[in-house]
Amino acid sequence: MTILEIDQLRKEFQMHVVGGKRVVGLDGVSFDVADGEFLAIVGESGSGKSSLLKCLYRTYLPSGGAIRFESTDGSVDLASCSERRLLELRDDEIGYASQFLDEIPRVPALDVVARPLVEEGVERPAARDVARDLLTALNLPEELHDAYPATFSGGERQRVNLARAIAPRPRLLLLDEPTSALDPETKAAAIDLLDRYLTEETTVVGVFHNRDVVAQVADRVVVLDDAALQRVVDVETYAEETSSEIDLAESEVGV
Amino acid sequence: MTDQTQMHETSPTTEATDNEQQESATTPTGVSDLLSESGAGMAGYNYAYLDEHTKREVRRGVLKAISLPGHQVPFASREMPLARGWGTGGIQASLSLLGPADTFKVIDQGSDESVNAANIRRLAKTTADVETTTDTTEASVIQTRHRIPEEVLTDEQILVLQVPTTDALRRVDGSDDANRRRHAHKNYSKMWVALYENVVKWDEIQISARYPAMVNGRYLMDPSPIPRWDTTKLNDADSLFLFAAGREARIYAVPPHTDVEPLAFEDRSFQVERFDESCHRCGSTDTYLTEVTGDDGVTRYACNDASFCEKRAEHPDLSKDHHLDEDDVAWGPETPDPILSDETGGEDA
Amino acid sequence: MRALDIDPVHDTRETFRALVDATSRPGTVEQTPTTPAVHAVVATLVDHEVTLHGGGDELRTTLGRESRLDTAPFEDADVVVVDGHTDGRVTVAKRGSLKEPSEGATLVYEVADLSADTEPIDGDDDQTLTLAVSGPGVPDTRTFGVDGLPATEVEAIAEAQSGYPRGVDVYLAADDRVVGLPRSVDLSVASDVPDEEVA
Amino acid sequence: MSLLDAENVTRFYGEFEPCGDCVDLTGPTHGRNQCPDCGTVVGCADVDLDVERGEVLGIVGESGSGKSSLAEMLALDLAATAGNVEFASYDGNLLDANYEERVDLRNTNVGMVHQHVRDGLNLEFTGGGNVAESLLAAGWRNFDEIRARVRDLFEETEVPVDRMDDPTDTYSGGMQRRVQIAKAIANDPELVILDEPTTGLDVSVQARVLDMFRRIQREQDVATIVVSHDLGVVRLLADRTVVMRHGRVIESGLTDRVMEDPQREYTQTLINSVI
Repeated sequence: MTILEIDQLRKEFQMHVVGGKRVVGLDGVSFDVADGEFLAIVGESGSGKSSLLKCLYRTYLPSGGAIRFESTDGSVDLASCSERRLLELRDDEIGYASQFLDEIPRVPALDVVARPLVEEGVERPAARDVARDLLTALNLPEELHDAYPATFSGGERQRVNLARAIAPRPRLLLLDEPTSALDPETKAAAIDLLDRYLTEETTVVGVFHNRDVVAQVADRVVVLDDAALQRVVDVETYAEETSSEIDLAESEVGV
Repeated sequence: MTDQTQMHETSPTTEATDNEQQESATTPTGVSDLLSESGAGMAGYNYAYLDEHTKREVRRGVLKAISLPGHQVPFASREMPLARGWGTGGIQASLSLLGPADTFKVIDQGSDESVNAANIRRLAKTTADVETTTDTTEASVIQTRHRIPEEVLTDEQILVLQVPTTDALRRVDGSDDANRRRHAHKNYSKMWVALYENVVKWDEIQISARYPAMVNGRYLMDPSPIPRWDTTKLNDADSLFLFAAGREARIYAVPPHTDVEPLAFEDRSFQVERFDESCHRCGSTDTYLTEVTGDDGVTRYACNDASFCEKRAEHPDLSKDHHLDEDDVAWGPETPDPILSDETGGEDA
Repeated sequence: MRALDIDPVHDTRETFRALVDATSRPGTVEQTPTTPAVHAVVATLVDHEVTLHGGGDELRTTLGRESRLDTAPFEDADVVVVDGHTDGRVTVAKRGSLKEPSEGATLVYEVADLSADTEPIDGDDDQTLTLAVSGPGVPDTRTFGVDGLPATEVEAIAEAQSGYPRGVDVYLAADDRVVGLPRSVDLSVASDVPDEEVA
Repeated sequence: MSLLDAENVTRFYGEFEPCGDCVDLTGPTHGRNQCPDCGTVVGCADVDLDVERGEVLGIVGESGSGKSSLAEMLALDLAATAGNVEFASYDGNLLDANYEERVDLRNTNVGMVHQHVRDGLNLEFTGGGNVAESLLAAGWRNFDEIRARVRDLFEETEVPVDRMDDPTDTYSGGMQRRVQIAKAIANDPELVILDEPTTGLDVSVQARVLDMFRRIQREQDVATIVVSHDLGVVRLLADRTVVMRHGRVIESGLTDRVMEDPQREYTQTLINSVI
């Protein structure tokens, strides 16, 4: 069953500050995402990966096309539905982890991760237990659990961010390069956790740079190139196609 | 806090006296001067001293004040041959009321004998041809400063209180304009906060004189510097109470049979002063007592209402409603210890 | 005020005392020293500091001669003399402001008769209304009888007094008698009268 | 239905009779908010917005954008020149409410946290007394119950309870802001209005106040309007945001959308100049 149907999605930016210049971010992108699927979005820098993810979350306002999402209350077009409807969906069904943590300083890491669960109605101690488990699984040292993420390194903050995004197990989880700043060991732990903690109930659309990670977590791969959809392939095909390039890719990404 | 220190605090005499006497010293013309100038009686003066125009102004204010219980009605207060603070508002109200058929009594902090009380009494007697008395039960109009008599006032009597400060809210905000706005909209939360903080500090409301009270459920009223003891006498009384302030040019009123409720919390009720002793002169235990230091340097307690104290000294069993046909008229605080008065014995009034 | 046979000092003082009693004990019937009471009341209260509406020629001429007459339209007047009733216009009389409610008008109604006991006056029960007041100045409820005041006017007075503390203050005057109905009281018609205009 | 639905909210300032063209001659297209014909200052005009129960709406703009006028009108502190505001707890146009109704609404339905502490607190009173004032104004008359509620509110807003009987002018700026929040939420209002909630506070204190308020806002699900020139504040608190300039709303939308994909030139400039 299809949970997400992206149809001729278009995003154009008008840059008033540079004389009204128009920049095309996405140009007629269409693909479907199946329920429970883990879909990876890959492509060069500037190919439109983050724009696509932000259009799905409506952080970017799509300029054209449709994003049909099968919510528990029926089908809804994320590109055009009301903001209120979208806020409801964000509360109940759609999660998003940006690349960097955007949080109030002076909130302990454990509470940052527990917060979405508490807002869902989970008792605070239980929510903190889940948060502790997730952060431990992501190798965040225990002494940091009660510290403020504002003081953390990039990799530590990214772990907090990822834990917070997956904690409530949303029906649709949007991940924007969730492991980019992690060392290989933690990256492996993160991949393991995604696999273990998330169930069939969660559909994931994630932007990844690292082909290795894609090969380990994804079911299918959407390849973007210069704001357009290049192809959609299953992960085995993608792995085969790109195996010759892996060495090059690894050196690009770094750690 | 012991009763003794509290009582010292609650004595209304301490509050306004300094201020008033200071003012009197700066004013050359007093009643005595006036009366000595005029020689015997009313020659050269209007009946009741005030001209008719002034009286009409005061009278209109009085009637509006009665129509709006507790509301401070402005009036054009006149210069009087008394220093302001010596009751210029009260005397204007009294002189607007008094006629030859009236019997006038003047009390100054419980006493009929102070110079000020005597002067006011003389002014009324001389210019308005009234009888005067020191006996509360004989008076038709009583002008008073800081006290309500202990003997129950009747529906034939009018009590005129001299008021130095008209607005209860001035305790919490010095801006009269802001306070009038509060009265307009019955917005008394600031007063309530002051009471809350009072209880936080003392575990009970420690306001001595000028205890704020709601009149007819609408206006917060400053009952003038009467002790808390007297505040309950305003509630559902038979008599009319007029409050007049010359300096502030305001008149307000509590009609008979009007609800007057001292502000208090449900669980921190309004309380009157507590006295451990009885009056050293008449033995009363159900009257408001003040400290008196005798020539021997010993401090004792005595009735503040001197004229009733004299009656009690002669008739210890005299009740506060002895002059009424009906018994047990609600008047003032509950008698704290009824057994004690039984023991005193004595003849029936 | 000599023209009205009113002593300007003592009669007005006595009238004032009657008004003090009438206002502080609403519903009681008080005596004025001179007749008619409406003249006594106006002579006691009115001078150039307040504005007057209504009142007979004799009254106005006398006030004018003493430079005590400053007239105003009904809606703006401080003191309004009413002959019988206002046909409900009492509701548009000045009610004062919340900040200064005492600026509300004083209306003096000249009615046919007033009586403390509420039996029909002069055996003419078509005319007599029993009015009931309660509130400040009244222990429980007080009733009195009035002739020549329509029940509809009573309702209009009650309405003009309904926005307490804004409102009007009313005196009913007949012969040498006066009854005060300050705005602080609740006023109602206590008896059913044959007149059909009363519900 | 929305908790609050405002249409065409307009406020003029000035000594002169408005000429009738004031709205047409001002606003972002003219780059001014003072009418060139009659001198009337258009504080804000034709503002539409709505807030649902539990929602946080941000209003951003520079000083003079009209955001404070708007907030004061919605907080019932300022009379409007024109407009219609439907509010769940009020029957009729909220902007037409009389003084008594406004006082009632402010006591029970709408809490306000002022930018300037003196507008919101009586510094001579104790902190507890200031919070108690909300309860007393709403008719609480039992001292022990008031005391207990004030203590709870101090704990809720993370003000040391042992300071509740100290005069408010001995409190730090952050504590005073918290006391204002405690006072604003004391009667469980449906709507709280925060005017520049972090202005004048140290950076570290700002964050803690915001976090405290956000926790309370979510736990109690109280609708909130947060007015700020600080985009960071609005970003952290608001679900949706309106951007004001020259007295008009020039852009509105989901807060992250307004911040990351601003459509209007002014908004783009505003965002670019901060981030």
